[in-house]
Amino acid sequence: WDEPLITEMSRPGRRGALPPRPGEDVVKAVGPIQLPRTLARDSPPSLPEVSEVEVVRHYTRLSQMAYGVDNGPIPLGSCTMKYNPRVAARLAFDPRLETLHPLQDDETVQGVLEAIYMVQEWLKHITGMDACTVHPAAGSQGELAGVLMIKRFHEIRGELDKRRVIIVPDSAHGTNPASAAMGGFQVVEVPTGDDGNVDMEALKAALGGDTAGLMITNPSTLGLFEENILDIARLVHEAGGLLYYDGANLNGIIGRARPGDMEFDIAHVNLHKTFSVPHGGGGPGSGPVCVRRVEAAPGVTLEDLLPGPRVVYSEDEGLYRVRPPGRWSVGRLRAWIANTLAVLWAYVYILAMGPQGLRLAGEVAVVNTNYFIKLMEGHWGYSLPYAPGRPRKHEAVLSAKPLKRETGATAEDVAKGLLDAGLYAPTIYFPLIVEEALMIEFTESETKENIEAYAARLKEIAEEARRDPSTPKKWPRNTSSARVDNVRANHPRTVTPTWRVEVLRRQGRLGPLR
Amino acid sequence: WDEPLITEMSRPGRRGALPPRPGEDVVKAVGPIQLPRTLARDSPPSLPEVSEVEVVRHYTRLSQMAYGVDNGPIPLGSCTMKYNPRVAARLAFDPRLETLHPLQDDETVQGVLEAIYMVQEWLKHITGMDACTVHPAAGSQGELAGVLMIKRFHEIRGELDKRRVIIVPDSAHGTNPASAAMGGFQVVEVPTGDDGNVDMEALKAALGGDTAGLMITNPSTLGLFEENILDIARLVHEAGGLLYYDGANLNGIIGRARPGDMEFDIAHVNLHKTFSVPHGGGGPGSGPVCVRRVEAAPGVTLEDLLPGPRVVYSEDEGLYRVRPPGRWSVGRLRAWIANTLAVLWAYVYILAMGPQGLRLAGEVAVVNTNYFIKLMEGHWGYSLPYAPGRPRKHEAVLSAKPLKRETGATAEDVAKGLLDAGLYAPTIYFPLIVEEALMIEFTESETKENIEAYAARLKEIAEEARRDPSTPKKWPRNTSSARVDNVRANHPRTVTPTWRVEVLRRQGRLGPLR
Amino acid sequence: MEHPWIPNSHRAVLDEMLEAMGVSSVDDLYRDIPPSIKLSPEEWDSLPIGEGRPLREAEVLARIERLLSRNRYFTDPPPFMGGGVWPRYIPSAVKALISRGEFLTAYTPYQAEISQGLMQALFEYQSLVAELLEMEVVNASLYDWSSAVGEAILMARRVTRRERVLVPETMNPLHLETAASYAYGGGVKIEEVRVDRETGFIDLEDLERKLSHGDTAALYMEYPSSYTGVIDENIEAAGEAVHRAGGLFILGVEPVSMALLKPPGRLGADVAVGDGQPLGLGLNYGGPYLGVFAVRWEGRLVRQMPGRLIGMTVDAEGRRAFAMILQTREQHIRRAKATSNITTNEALMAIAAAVYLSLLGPQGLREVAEASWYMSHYAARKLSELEGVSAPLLRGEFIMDFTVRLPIDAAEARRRLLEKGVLAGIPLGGFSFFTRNDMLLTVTEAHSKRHVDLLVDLLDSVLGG
Amino acid sequence: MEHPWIPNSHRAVLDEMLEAMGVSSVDDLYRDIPPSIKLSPEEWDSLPIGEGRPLREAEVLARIERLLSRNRYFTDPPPFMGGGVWPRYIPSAVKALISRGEFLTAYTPYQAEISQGLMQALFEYQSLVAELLEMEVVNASLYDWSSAVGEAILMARRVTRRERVLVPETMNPLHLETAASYAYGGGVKIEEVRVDRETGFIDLEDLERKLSHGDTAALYMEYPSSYTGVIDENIEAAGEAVHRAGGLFILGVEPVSMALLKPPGRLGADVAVGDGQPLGLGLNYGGPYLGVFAVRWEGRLVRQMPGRLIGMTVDAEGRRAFAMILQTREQHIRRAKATSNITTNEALMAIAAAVYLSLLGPQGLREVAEASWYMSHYAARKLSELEGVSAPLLRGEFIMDFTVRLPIDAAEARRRLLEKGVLAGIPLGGFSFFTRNDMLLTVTEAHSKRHVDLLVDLLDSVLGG
Repeated sequence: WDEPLITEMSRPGRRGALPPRPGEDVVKAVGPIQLPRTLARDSPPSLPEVSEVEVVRHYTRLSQMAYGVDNGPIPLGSCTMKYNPRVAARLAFDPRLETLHPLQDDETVQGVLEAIYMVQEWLKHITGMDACTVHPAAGSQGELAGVLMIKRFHEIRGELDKRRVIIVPDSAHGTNPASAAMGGFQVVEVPTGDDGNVDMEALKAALGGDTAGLMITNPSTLGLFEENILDIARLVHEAGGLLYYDGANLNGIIGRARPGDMEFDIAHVNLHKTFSVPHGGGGPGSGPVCVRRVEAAPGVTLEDLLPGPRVVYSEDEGLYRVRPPGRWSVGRLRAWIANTLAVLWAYVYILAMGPQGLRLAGEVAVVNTNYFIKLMEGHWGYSLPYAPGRPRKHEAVLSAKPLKRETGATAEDVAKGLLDAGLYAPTIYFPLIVEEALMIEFTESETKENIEAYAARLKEIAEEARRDPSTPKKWPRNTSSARVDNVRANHPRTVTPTWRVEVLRRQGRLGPLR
Repeated sequence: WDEPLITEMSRPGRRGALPPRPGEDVVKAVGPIQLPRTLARDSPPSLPEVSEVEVVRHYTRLSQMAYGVDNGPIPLGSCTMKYNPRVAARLAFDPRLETLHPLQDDETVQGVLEAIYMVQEWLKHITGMDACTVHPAAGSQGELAGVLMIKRFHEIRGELDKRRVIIVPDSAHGTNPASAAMGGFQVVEVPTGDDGNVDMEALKAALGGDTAGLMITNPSTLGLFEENILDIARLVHEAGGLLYYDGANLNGIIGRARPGDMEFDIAHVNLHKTFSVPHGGGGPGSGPVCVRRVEAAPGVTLEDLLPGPRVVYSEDEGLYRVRPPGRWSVGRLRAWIANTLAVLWAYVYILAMGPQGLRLAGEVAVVNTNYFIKLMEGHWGYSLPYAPGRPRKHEAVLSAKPLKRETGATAEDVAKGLLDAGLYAPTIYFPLIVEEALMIEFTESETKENIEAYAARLKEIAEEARRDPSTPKKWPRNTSSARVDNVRANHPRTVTPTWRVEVLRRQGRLGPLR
Repeated sequence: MEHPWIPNSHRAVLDEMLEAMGVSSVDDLYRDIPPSIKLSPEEWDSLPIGEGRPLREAEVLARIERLLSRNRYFTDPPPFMGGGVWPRYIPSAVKALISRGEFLTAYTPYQAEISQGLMQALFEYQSLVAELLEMEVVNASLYDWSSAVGEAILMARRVTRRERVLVPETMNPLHLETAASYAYGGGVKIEEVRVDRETGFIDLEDLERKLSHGDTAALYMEYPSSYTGVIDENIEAAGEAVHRAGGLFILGVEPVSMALLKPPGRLGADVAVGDGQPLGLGLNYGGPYLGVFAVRWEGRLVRQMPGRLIGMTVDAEGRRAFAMILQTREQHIRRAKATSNITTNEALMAIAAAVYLSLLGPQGLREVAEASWYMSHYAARKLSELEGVSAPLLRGEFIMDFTVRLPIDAAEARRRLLEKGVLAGIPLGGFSFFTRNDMLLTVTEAHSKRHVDLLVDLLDSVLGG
Repeated sequence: MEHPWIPNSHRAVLDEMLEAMGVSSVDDLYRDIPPSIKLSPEEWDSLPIGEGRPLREAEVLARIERLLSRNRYFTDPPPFMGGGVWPRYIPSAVKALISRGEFLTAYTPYQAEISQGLMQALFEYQSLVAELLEMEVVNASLYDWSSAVGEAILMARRVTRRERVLVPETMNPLHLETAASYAYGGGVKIEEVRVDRETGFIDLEDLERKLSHGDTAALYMEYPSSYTGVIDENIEAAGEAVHRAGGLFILGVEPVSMALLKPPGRLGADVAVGDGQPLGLGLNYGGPYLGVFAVRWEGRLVRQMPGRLIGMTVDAEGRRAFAMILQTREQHIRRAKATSNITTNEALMAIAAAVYLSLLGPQGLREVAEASWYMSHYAARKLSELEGVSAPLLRGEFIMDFTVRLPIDAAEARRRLLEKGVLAGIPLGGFSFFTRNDMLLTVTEAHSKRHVDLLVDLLDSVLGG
């Protein structure tokens, strides 16, 4: 495989599409194109000139050098890469939807509005919250929504000046502190105890009059259910803060426990994780946000603070209606209502699963995790830090520290050794509180056989590393590229984020990135 | 790549689909299932038990071990493997079409009927004939239709008893004699002269009172236009026979000459060749048949003999109507009107191309062929038998005989050497009149660059064979399997057309194929 | 004119190539076409082909929209119509997989080594259908059920060197027409055997009578009948009879029903044919469908069968591999002596069927067949409660198709129902022993109770008035 | 219950796994959840989620059919509506390629070696957009245009350590709302600059006045305006002014128009944002769309930009390879100090845009933009011939959107046109300096002359009475 860039395939005069042209009558009626002289483009953009045949082949070949759930297991921890059922594609890819403009009158899109409305409703029951919006484009935008709502909440209460701190556990996803910072908050981390729970003494010490809120995912990134969650909720609420639920790990408890019941005030969920929307190589996703009706002021609850337009049902009219954000709302986070196709995908998924199916999915995901742990139990190369006796939920975090100590092979080497066997690697070096972390989430979509093969390969890697410590550094050898040079990739003199940079640099027209 | 059979992935209890179930009210109303006792199946079929996830992954992986026009050039001579434009898939894959039953009332399928009608009409003009049907499922069924019409024609004339012979050139596609035989005719072959044309003396000798017809493709499988075609037509007609045009090679003359103008009486075309319908790994295709209105009896022309239902336009009603085959028709060759999706694909293709585009396609295909010949000209390993000075049309037939003489490398070795470079092999050992034949058809879909790469690889193969004559026998090495064992594949003791045979044989319950 | 589908169509590229060839113009490459029949570009370009000019993609898309908008789609309820193809449940994964470019745009796998995935998929199709039918050899597809019947009777003629083929008088008339066309070419005579008016079973006495001539190449029967729905309880006896008479026993089957019925391999069938359409293919107004063709493990049958076969073998390194086998039967090798002229088949549809059978598995397929049985019997029961309606008309058991007798002309009833948005069954007037008031109704797992209730209510209203 | 999407859901498999783990039941794995909040299966299963039970696939397909049948699809003519996303010509190959499972079901390419194809596709997106904008660095996508504006102003705040951002009063109000939300979080103040009522150009005097405070982090302008359609001829002067004042110049662009217009890189823009929707993405009632984000080749900009970047490098054997670069900006490394919290983006849409730009090429893209220009100007001319209609309302040039003033309330006109099957433009009442009789109309290459003539005729009829 050595596929050129599409730009390198260019040949002057070739075309890949024949777009519409105005008729001669139109051209004649209107006359030649007039643009402000100073703003007319004087040379065409340097885009490739290729035929449709070549474009189809090129991207077909590139796709064959990619790897999705359709190719095999992707046990990336905290990513919940489950199978994306094709019946949902049947709706999301229907060509008719392509024509629906987001400003079409409500009466003309009742089918879509009803589906969005139903997803809003179902998510209320799934999360145990009082109101939901599907507006945010992804989980991190859901988090931003939550942080802005926390800010607005305290602002309405007149306490914004003093409530400057958002607390996150040290095992949190990086998005939590990043989102808090985008809301202008200071971030205070609290450590994790040996039992895998938040260190309660440290939490108590961190809480105070400056506490705006606490963001936490449960189960944690260690795959452990936070046992003290009710105490944590009580303490945060007593301190005057709001409790935010990061729903990235919802698959670990779905059907068994709900953030609303744990007294979370705000929660987001990831439709592209728990609800099986395909991840598209990085996106699009969808990150609905739900709230309990906690009062900020008389008659104003968190529901009023929710971002973006929502769909409501008008009994009088018998119509679903888009209601724009109201006066207390934190506003829009994107121009339009939602990543609608993702919401429709999740709509189909939830319809097909029903509560029983969602619960079964969660249960089997948990069984898969613990079965995998069992297979790895007692192996000399890998340990299970934090509360090894407690069952994990959606994921398990192994440490390759023993392996590294004995052979020098790192978590990254292990990852490459998995790729070499045609298996996707886990999330590595995360959470930060585990050295040489291998964070593994099979989800309910994996077969017992694949889990066994994965465990076997991990053990084989350890044996190969012990036999010859130089071997792991040579992995991978069977992939479309060998290990990439990350130093060169990031060096100011060689960093190449676009072909344009490469060309200008070759022409001596571009210096190092300063 | 070592993908098990889907059957080998089976695990009891797994399911890949949840089909509809009758409600309990229905079951209660109807009672338990009753079937004739002697005819009830007593053990379920041995089908695999696998999840949807596994099925999608399995067939995704198998597809990656296949090779289509989307992957690269497929210069199989006489197969016209052109690019299959995606805009046509937009129609042919529209989910709504799946619901259209072939017995729906005409009024409810006017969109489809109009398209079929238009294709019938357009093919008349493309072929220069008087009437067309899109009924046959493939080219060979089109040929069968033609042969049956020849039979019926002579039957109507009362000459069937004596007109027992159909003549084909020795360069003909294998389907021609096979189709003639299916009509109960004797097949007489006429040789090809050194100029690539039919040997006229031999033809004259073969023609006579027993001649039912002559089947010929033009351009021939050598890629050469039959220069004496008008004389041939005259001679066949004088002898009382009908002239049949095998349209497999239509791409070689489209836009420049038409079978109707050459006085062919019956012609088929392959929508999956000239008209860009994808070939699907072997099918489906579509092989419309067109005729001139030659009279068999007063008031009965070849049009009345056409097989299957056709679409007509009823001026009175302003409706398109399906007209079933009439009393003179050779009848149905399949139960329903057509491989409709293939016809719709071709409908889109012809719409998009218009006459200008179709002509351009033919012209560029011809240029591509001759450019390739130019690139290969004078090479020591390959010759161009028959009329080397004449331009080829859609395809060229090289002979690897010089290469074989010098190095022992055969046409098959050359084919495997091409596969090894990621290029698809040409049709080999055909036509039979060329030793070590390499029959190459790039079509208009190939780039100049790919044609050059192909020629370069052919020359490289020759050099490698000269350097070490054992090398070619080891090809291919870079494909998903090495050269397959065809002896074992076909031996009565080992031939394995299904997994069932393998299992029964292992159990000792199946002997050699006798 | 540059075209996106013709990479070398740009003038500069073409000129470069022509120059390299030392050719002055494209015209020169057509110099061997006699002038009297050579069209000038102007002549050709003015022909009414398409809209007389190339359409740009957006224009084409507008035509597609228009075409699609001019059909009526019956999904709620689906058509109550079979006749050899049926509205059925189709798992969504089927189309998603067969529309992958590597399958969709591949040719017949003439080069085994680069096409192992395609070959394996086709081998799996053959293998899964073999299990369904309990027949050992299945080809990689023929065009459809009816042409498979045609090929089967020609094959029977070759194997037995006899000319007469017997079929029940209730054989699917469209299949019969096709078989007759093939028979015409191959010099086969088709004769009908009586069917019992009450049960829908073949009349064994009439069969024996016709077999007694001693020149019968084959008996062909459907199982279940695709035009009466009846599961013929005389089928085993009929098969034994034709075997005694030295002919082949050919069965035409609806594959999903095989989940409930004793398969042809267990009924002594020499050849089984059928349509794979119920195995995950859409109706698509006529096709593509999937001609199933299977034979018993017997050399004279296998060597005389039509169509392509993929076989399992090993490669030069001893690993499992797949190849086209027994090609000496085929036209590209054997020419006039080939077992058939077929080359292009329905390979992609065969892969679809393999995906379908893999998804459904033994349990799913049984559920589909059972749901068909239940829904059709529920419909028959409800219909029989209507005044003047007999349903089922014949006493033989059925799985999804059944005949009914209405108190009015069936075609007229159908017209009235269509006005109310329902596509009813096939009127049987003129077919075999049926009257103008008879109709072949189809109810499968694709129909819900609500659908059936709606049909019955509407029929009631159009009948009663 | 066995489920096709949950391979281990079969009781026997689950029991085998539980037994191997020495765990008595699935319940036991949830033993650490406090009983007071643990739901019993019965409690959970009775929640009104979906239809309260799993639906079988055919039932789901019926729901899908119903949903699709309850929308109205405007294709002939397409909506005359933009507002930041537009009805446009979409080549069919785009969706065919992005729906390939390897792309569709992939995750963010954290493992470079097994994801080279995905990375290369994203690198190509970045590279093609870089050429279109003549900006050196483009990220692998943000959510949409509006959130890209939000990220851009937060970035300007980080880069300049100033708090005020200026925007023209005719900025797209939906984008402004989004920007305001981001600004609220980041402590940025957004202030509007006057726009000339006749030309639609930014008022340079008012701009200079507001810049004179000395605390401006950035000026954001649209090019062309997505809510008036105007190509602002003061844009270069405005950019120079903000640069003189030490702020960043941020341009929001409609990408197709860049085929005709001097790109932001040539206008001195520090940051360019926009929506990739016109590059081959459907409207899909709100998304997914594609947030474009580009910066000049300057360390302080590149290091402060949000979002993922794919870079070209080499592998251990010296061959070209791709990797995620400059990840120290991102949340998973930098956490609270990250340049943004974004992780999931719109990667698949970025690939779609890469396919689109590859297919169109320089010539095709120019043709699209030119067709937009012609069709919209044709529409404006025809409309202006109607009594009481001013079109275009503003004097500035435009490419596809333009404002019109009607003799009646624009919302009312829109309602009447909808009754006749046409979706007209966006009523502008309440927006900036526009009146209730004003409307933003959109005409692109997706509209034909027939479409425009129809709009004009119908408008004539609903106006006249």
